[in-house]
Amino acid sequence: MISSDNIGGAITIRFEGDSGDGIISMGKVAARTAARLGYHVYTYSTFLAVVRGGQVTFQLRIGSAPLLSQGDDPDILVALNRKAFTDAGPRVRPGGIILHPSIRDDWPKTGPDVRMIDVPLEELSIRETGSARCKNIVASGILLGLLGFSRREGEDVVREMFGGKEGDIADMNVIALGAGYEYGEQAGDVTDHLRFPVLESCRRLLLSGNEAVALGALVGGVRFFAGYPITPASEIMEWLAAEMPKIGGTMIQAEDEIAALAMCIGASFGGVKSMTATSGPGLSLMIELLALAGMAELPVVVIDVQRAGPSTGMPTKEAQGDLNLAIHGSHGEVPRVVIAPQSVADCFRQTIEAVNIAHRFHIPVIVLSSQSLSHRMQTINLSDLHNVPLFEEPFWKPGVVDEQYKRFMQTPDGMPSCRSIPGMEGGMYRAGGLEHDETGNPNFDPEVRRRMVERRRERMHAIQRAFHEMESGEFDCACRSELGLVSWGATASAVFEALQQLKGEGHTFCHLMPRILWPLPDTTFRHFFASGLKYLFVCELNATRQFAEILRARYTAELIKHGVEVISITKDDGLPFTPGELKTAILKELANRACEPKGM
Amino acid sequence: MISSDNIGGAITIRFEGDSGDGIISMGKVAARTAARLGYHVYTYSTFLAVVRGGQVTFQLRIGSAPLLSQGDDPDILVALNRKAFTDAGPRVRPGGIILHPSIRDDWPKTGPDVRMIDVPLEELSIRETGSARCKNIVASGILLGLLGFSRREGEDVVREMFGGKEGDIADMNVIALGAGYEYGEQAGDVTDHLRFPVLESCRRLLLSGNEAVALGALVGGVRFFAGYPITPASEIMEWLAAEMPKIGGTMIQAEDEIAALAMCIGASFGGVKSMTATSGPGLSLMIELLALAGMAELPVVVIDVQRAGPSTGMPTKEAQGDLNLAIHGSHGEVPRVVIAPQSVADCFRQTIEAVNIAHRFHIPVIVLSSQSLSHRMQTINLSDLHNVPLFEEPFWKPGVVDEQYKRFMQTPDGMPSCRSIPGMEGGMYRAGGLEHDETGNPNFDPEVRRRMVERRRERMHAIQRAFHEMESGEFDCACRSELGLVSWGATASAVFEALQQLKGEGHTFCHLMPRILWPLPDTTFRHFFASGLKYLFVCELNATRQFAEILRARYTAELIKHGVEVISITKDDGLPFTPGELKTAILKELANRACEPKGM
Amino acid sequence: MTQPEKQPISAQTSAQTADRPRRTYKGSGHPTWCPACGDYSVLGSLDRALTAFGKPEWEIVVVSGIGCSSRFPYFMNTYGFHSAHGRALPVATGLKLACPDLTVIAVGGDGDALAIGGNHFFHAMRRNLDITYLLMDNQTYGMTKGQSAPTSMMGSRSKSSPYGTVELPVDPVWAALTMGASFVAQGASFDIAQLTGLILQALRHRGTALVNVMSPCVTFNRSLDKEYIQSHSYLIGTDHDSGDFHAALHLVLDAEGRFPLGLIYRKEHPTLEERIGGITSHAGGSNTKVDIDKIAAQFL
Amino acid sequence: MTQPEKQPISAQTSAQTADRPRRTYKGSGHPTWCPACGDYSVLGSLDRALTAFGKPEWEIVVVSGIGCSSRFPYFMNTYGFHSAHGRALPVATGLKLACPDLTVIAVGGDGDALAIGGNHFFHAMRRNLDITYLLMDNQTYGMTKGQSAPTSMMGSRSKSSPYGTVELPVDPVWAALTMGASFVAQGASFDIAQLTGLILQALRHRGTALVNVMSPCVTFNRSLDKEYIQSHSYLIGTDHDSGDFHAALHLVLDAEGRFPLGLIYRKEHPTLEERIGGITSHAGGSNTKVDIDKIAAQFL
Ligand SMILES: Cc1ncc(C[n+]2csc(CCOP(=O)(O)OP(=O)(O)O)c2C)c(N)n1
Ligand SMILES: Cc1ncc(C[n+]2csc(CCOP(=O)(O)OP(=O)(O)O)c2C)c(N)n1
Ligand code: SF4
Ligand code: SF4
Ligand SMILES: [Mg+2]
Ligand SMILES: [Mg+2]
Repeated sequence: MISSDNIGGAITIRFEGDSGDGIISMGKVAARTAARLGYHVYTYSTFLAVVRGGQVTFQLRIGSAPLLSQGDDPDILVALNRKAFTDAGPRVRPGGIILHPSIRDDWPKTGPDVRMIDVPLEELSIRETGSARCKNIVASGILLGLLGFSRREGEDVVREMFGGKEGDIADMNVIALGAGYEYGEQAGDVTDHLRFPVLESCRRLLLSGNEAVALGALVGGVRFFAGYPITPASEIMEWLAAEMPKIGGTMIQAEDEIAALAMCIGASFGGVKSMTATSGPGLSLMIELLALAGMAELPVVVIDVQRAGPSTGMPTKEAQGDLNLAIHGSHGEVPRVVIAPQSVADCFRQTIEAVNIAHRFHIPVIVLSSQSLSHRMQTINLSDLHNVPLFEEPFWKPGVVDEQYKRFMQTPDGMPSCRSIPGMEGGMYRAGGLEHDETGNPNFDPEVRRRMVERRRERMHAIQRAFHEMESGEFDCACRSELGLVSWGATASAVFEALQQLKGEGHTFCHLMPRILWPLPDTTFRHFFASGLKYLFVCELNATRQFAEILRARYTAELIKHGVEVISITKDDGLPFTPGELKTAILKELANRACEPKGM
Repeated sequence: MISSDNIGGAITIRFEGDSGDGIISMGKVAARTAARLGYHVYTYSTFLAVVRGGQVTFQLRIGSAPLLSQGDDPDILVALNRKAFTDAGPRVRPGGIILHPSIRDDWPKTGPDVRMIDVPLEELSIRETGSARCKNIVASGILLGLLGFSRREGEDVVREMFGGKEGDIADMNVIALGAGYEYGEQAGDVTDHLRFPVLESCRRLLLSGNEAVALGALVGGVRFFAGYPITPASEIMEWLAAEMPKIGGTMIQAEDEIAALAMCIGASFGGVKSMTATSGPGLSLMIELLALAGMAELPVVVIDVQRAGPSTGMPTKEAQGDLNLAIHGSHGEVPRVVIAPQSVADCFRQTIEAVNIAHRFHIPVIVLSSQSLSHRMQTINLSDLHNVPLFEEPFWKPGVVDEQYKRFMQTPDGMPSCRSIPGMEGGMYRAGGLEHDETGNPNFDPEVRRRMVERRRERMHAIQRAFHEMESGEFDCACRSELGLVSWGATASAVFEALQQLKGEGHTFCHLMPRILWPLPDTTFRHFFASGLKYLFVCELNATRQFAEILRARYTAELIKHGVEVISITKDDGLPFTPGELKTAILKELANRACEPKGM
Repeated sequence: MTQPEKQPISAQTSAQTADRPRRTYKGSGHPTWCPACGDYSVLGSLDRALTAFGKPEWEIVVVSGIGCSSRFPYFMNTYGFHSAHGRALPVATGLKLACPDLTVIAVGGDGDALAIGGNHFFHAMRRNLDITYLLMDNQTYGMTKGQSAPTSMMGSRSKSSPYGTVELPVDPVWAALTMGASFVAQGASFDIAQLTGLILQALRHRGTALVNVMSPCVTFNRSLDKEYIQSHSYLIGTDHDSGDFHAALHLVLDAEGRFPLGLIYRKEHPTLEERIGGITSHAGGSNTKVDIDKIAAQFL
Repeated sequence: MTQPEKQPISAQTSAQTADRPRRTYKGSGHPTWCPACGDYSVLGSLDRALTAFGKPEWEIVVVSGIGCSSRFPYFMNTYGFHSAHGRALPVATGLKLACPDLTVIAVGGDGDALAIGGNHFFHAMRRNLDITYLLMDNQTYGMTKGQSAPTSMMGSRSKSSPYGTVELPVDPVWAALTMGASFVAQGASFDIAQLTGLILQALRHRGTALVNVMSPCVTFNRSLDKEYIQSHSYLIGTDHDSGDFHAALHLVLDAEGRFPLGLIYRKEHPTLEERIGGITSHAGGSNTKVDIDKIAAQFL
């Protein structure tokens, strides 16, 4: 369970300025320093799709306990231009602070009890480093000083962040940070009320959803990656391009998405754990080959970082519109697993889970991330790197066999029989997409066909039976409320906050947040429906209520039996849900229903 | 409504022999002759996937009224080898006839009251034409003679069928037919009880599902076809390759299915009606571009002749497994129409309907045929060629415009605004797959996005509102029975026969056989559910109950309200349903339910 | 039954256009490219070439795939189709075959043309349809922020090749030439005068014409900047016989990492439309009188 | 954390194989091809070449797409992968990159290789991975019963081109050569001795090796039968310098509709595996000791 925000403290800091102002680095220095000190961090930034200047924002939330979201109105605003001030100044919370390099009188008024501090960023940068270009790190320093964060950690962060760059840029930035830090320390008393301790002093990793997926792949044992660039998934390939060679793995940029998946399938046939990553348009192109992996019973992981579709759609915008494609997309019927991570930590863990499931069940696994999650940064614990169960696929034992080796042997429990791998003596067989018998040879006999269709169906059941060994979701259905909520993927953060707010107003919801979306956790859902539920809200970011429809199709009998009404809360405008938006929508639907009996 | 088999008479003839025996031509001569005389004809043949010899069967059913199926046990068997005799001899119906070139004593026994006639095919062929190669047409002749069909019609058919071939082959076959005819005429009295008159003496076309689709395309105004070969859809492209040039249209064989659909989209942008045809693997590859057509609001028709999947699957086998892909296949959400013809006549009419819908609503339309339907031959009336409503797309009127031409104008009723076509002055606009505003320019503003999502949703409603103007299905829900049945596509024939048999045994079913599967005919279904229905059987050829799940998702509320139980009858073994199989499965389910209250 | 008739293009032009001002083929809005992106000059060159070509805006269609360069249609005042990544050529092919009177110009980047769209490039070149293809080669994927492209130099570093690429780069000019293009030229975005001339020749050429343009991505690929191109290119001499296939092959083979700028190859042979047209008239085809009964008679 | 270790191939071979009889690489069942299909001889030639090559069956993988020729893996006694139409090369690429010790042989037909698979062909040739590609060219789509293929002669009639094809045919040998293949040879199915030799050389070549085989489809393309090939082919002379790219180009250019049979081009240069291997060792990569903490430190 994700803990609530109420434990310990949390503050929200917003950095905003021109695209040339170095806003992202400015924020990242502060974020990383906090993470190293043991704080939990959640960041969110906006910038334009095509690099061509414009306003950049970086919102940073720091807390002593795990954070659900990037927060709302800032406690501290670092505003580097007028627009930043106009945008966010009035929203700074009472008791908050605005840092700015040069305020003018004609700028708009801020709320009551907000302090403004003039910070001579450029002057300090020039004075200390001889150049104005470190002014953003001066700002980071001021912030660290104000909050009383360790200067040494901050300096380490800066040194490492700029270490790769040419010349003495790292040193200059360390100096800049120090100058800012001293400046901030002096004004430090104004932030006393914004300071709070870490609960557990440990070093945390701060990384984006895409980075977490890529790191998860490495940790999960993926040693072959083929990809093709596409927003917002490219960073996964890019990070692995740098890291794969360091561990003897291979990353290849393919000529297109079809080739990328084909290469992964080839590598998988060779016994090497393989993965590709793409976004919607690429997933559409991969659908034919996904069925090949399914028929040939080859493990492979496909990451789909969803963006707003259809077609080219809005490549830089958020959506959860690829669920149907992931679950149903193929000519004919082929088993596959669909997983949706709910946070950055989940991106890491569920990628590993995807690799495990693929190899345990010999099945393609699709991981549905999404744009907002891919670029969001959150902390994960360093120890998480080591506490992950890795599945070791038991291969067939090479040797001389009497008859032909049977790759597709029938097993009573729906589990796959062990694979032989090229290079293993006696294990020669032919994989392929044609319907086949137990040896892999093509066979269209109706009886054989029926067995194989059954085999593929049983595989899905076997996976469901193993759910208790997996983190298949965040399930809280013991609360015995009439109100239930289901959601999936990146919306989790907004949903959890909305649920907290609703609870505060007296509406307690049971909730089900499955991570494994296909096959569905039938037992959990059936218990849920039988628990006295009356209204089931399903929240998702698409227009056709994809997950809700899947639930309705699968649990029609239960919904009928227990008289549960499914109510969809959806939107598809390219933006993530905000907690407030969700709360309002849910309350409205409840109000409608409460009125109904009276009105009639 | 498809009429019942009971009006007038019907006989079933089975031709069977070696792949070298000319079985198909033998049967086709008889089939075409019957069709020209005004009989209804339904044929079904089996042969091996890869051309390499083996047993070939051609089953021919002739009736005085429209036929639902190829029939079951034959009245007449033309057995050219021993296997043919062993296979089908014992199944010949009482009063039936077996024609064979040389029977041996050790061959198995046939049923009672079956006459065997020795037909010296080779001898007659050699005697009359100097060669044994016309022996198959001798057999056709004997059959025509036996049934008293017009010899002149038969000769015309033969002359036209072989007219294109080199040398005097046509003449030789005409002679062979005559020789056979005389031989058959002499034995003609044995078939008196198998003869029946035509009800309406008119010339009927006899064609396969694939040919009907291709002909429908031409009649429907398609003037651009791009395709890529694939079993069992290739004949559509092949026929159009020969015919398109005759009417000034274009057929191009593309480098793959993606290119094929891209070309169609290009042609459609140019204002020319365009179509492609493929099977499952090709449809999977087309999914990305299908979304482009949807976003750019360009009409295009995609024929998917389903075969057993997934992946390469069983290319020569029957299945209805692509429904989910057709309805849900795309990243993000894009409107499309899915139509499933139920007969050869439907292949013709629904292809035209598909073209009409595409151009009326500016939307991609997928037509789901299937292997068994594609190669089945049935008669359609010559007059049907002319009684089809063709939609004339009203284009934008060229001229100089004040502002920019608005291609994607909002209309109150969800209908598309008129298209300008390249070449039209003043109508310049940009089509594309990015989210856009009314002019077509990219626009990711949440407000614009919401409008466009709504626009796409409304388009689907507009189509539903127009259903009454279309042959959207065979709906019989006025019978007020507790028993209902829904099915789609090629299964219709077996379903209708099963329903007749069930009725004979006292079970009257209401039935809904939608031709337009997406969007669904909501009004019809809602009435149906409210009509006192208790059990709804959904019959389809796939393992995951695709259509049933779609109904459950969409009509959950109605199913709950009226307490309707959905019962799926499915199979996925590569073979079509037989009426008997369906009947048995349905009766079994009914028996289970009848027992339930007692057992508890 | 009457068949929907395609209007001849002339009939679709309104009367009052006789004495209108100089046509502009560029759109009115400012392109969303980065300042100094090479593609601006390609846009300018195409505008000029079209002005000289003289066809009205509404008889021209610019078709693209996806990429920075593929945003092109939005900056034009012609009909345009911004299709899907890699698919500009088959969309253009369908359009041109369906509407042979239109001038169809396909545009795209090196990734669009030669990575995901490589197969269509290959087949378009051998088809010899009468279209012009403007390829903006910046040796990178600009739109997705700088991964390596099929044209990236061996060993070049990018976001997706931090240790340098390991594949032989594709030379679009060589590829087009050997795959059967009937017109192959190469320009550079900074030489608008030459580029305009090459594009105009390409537009006038009957058959598939490739104009490859070295067009720097100033944001994501500093290694192929104007200076690099200038120091690694040369103008093709007047002694080059562009009608000689062997000479063209050798010109490219001998370039050895430098970019020959100018017309490399041009030879007219029957276009795809002409060949298809031949079939149509052989089959007696005409759009206006369609006798369905005759066609359907084969099923009697 | 321990990483799953890939066993070295030798360790996967059981002990008792030392003195087993002559290996057979052909499967025991009878191929499902039509009698007299050209592909039988290709199967025989590969079997012989592999015998000479000497690697055990279980270290060989035959990867194909879809088509009659692509049924090949089912007729072999090696590991095999009958993938999807057009995808033999990328599947083979992934396999070989992941398992460089295996001998990977891709096989397929002209449609598989050059129509739907054309882009992969194009990119495989420039990658120069150490794989062998056997292309069975019958100038038709055999499996789907005789439509025209990219290699079909201009004007040839087929089910899909009843009035004759209208596109310039692709010459697989020319395509491979110009796209960057480091080994290009051509054989004919009826000359098993030569074909065996060419395949053996291809297997031994380090880098992407194409062997194009004229292999008639006796059922659906009578125009390319044994007689036609015999009368339209010639053995490449001993004077041809197969190490000379220009000579190879001219050999193909001068063939003019005839098929040169023999080794056309061979030149060893670094393979893709070697180049990637270079990066791996530069980056200090090794599969056995993976220090996740070190890698993750960048996120601290
Ligand atoms: C199917 C698909 N795959 C990937 C992408 C992502 N994508 C958009 S543009 C592009 C490459 C752009 O490179 P190029 O064609 O060279 O154009 P440039 O931006 O350099 O002008 C890619 C990979 C996409 N839109 N669709
Ligand atoms: C995606 C897809 N498209 C089309 C097909 C149908 N198909 C199977 S084999 C084939 C072509 C075979 O031709 P070729 O590769 O030359 O092999 P051949 O049979 O001639 O040996 C085609 C088009 C398919 N299986 N999958
Ligand atoms: S990113 Fe590169 S290619 Fe794209 S607009 Fe900017 S400079 Fe041009
Ligand atoms: S159809 Fe042609 S290619 Fe296929 S097996 Fe028969 S002869 Fe060979
Ligand atoms: Mg580029
Ligand atoms: Mg072939």
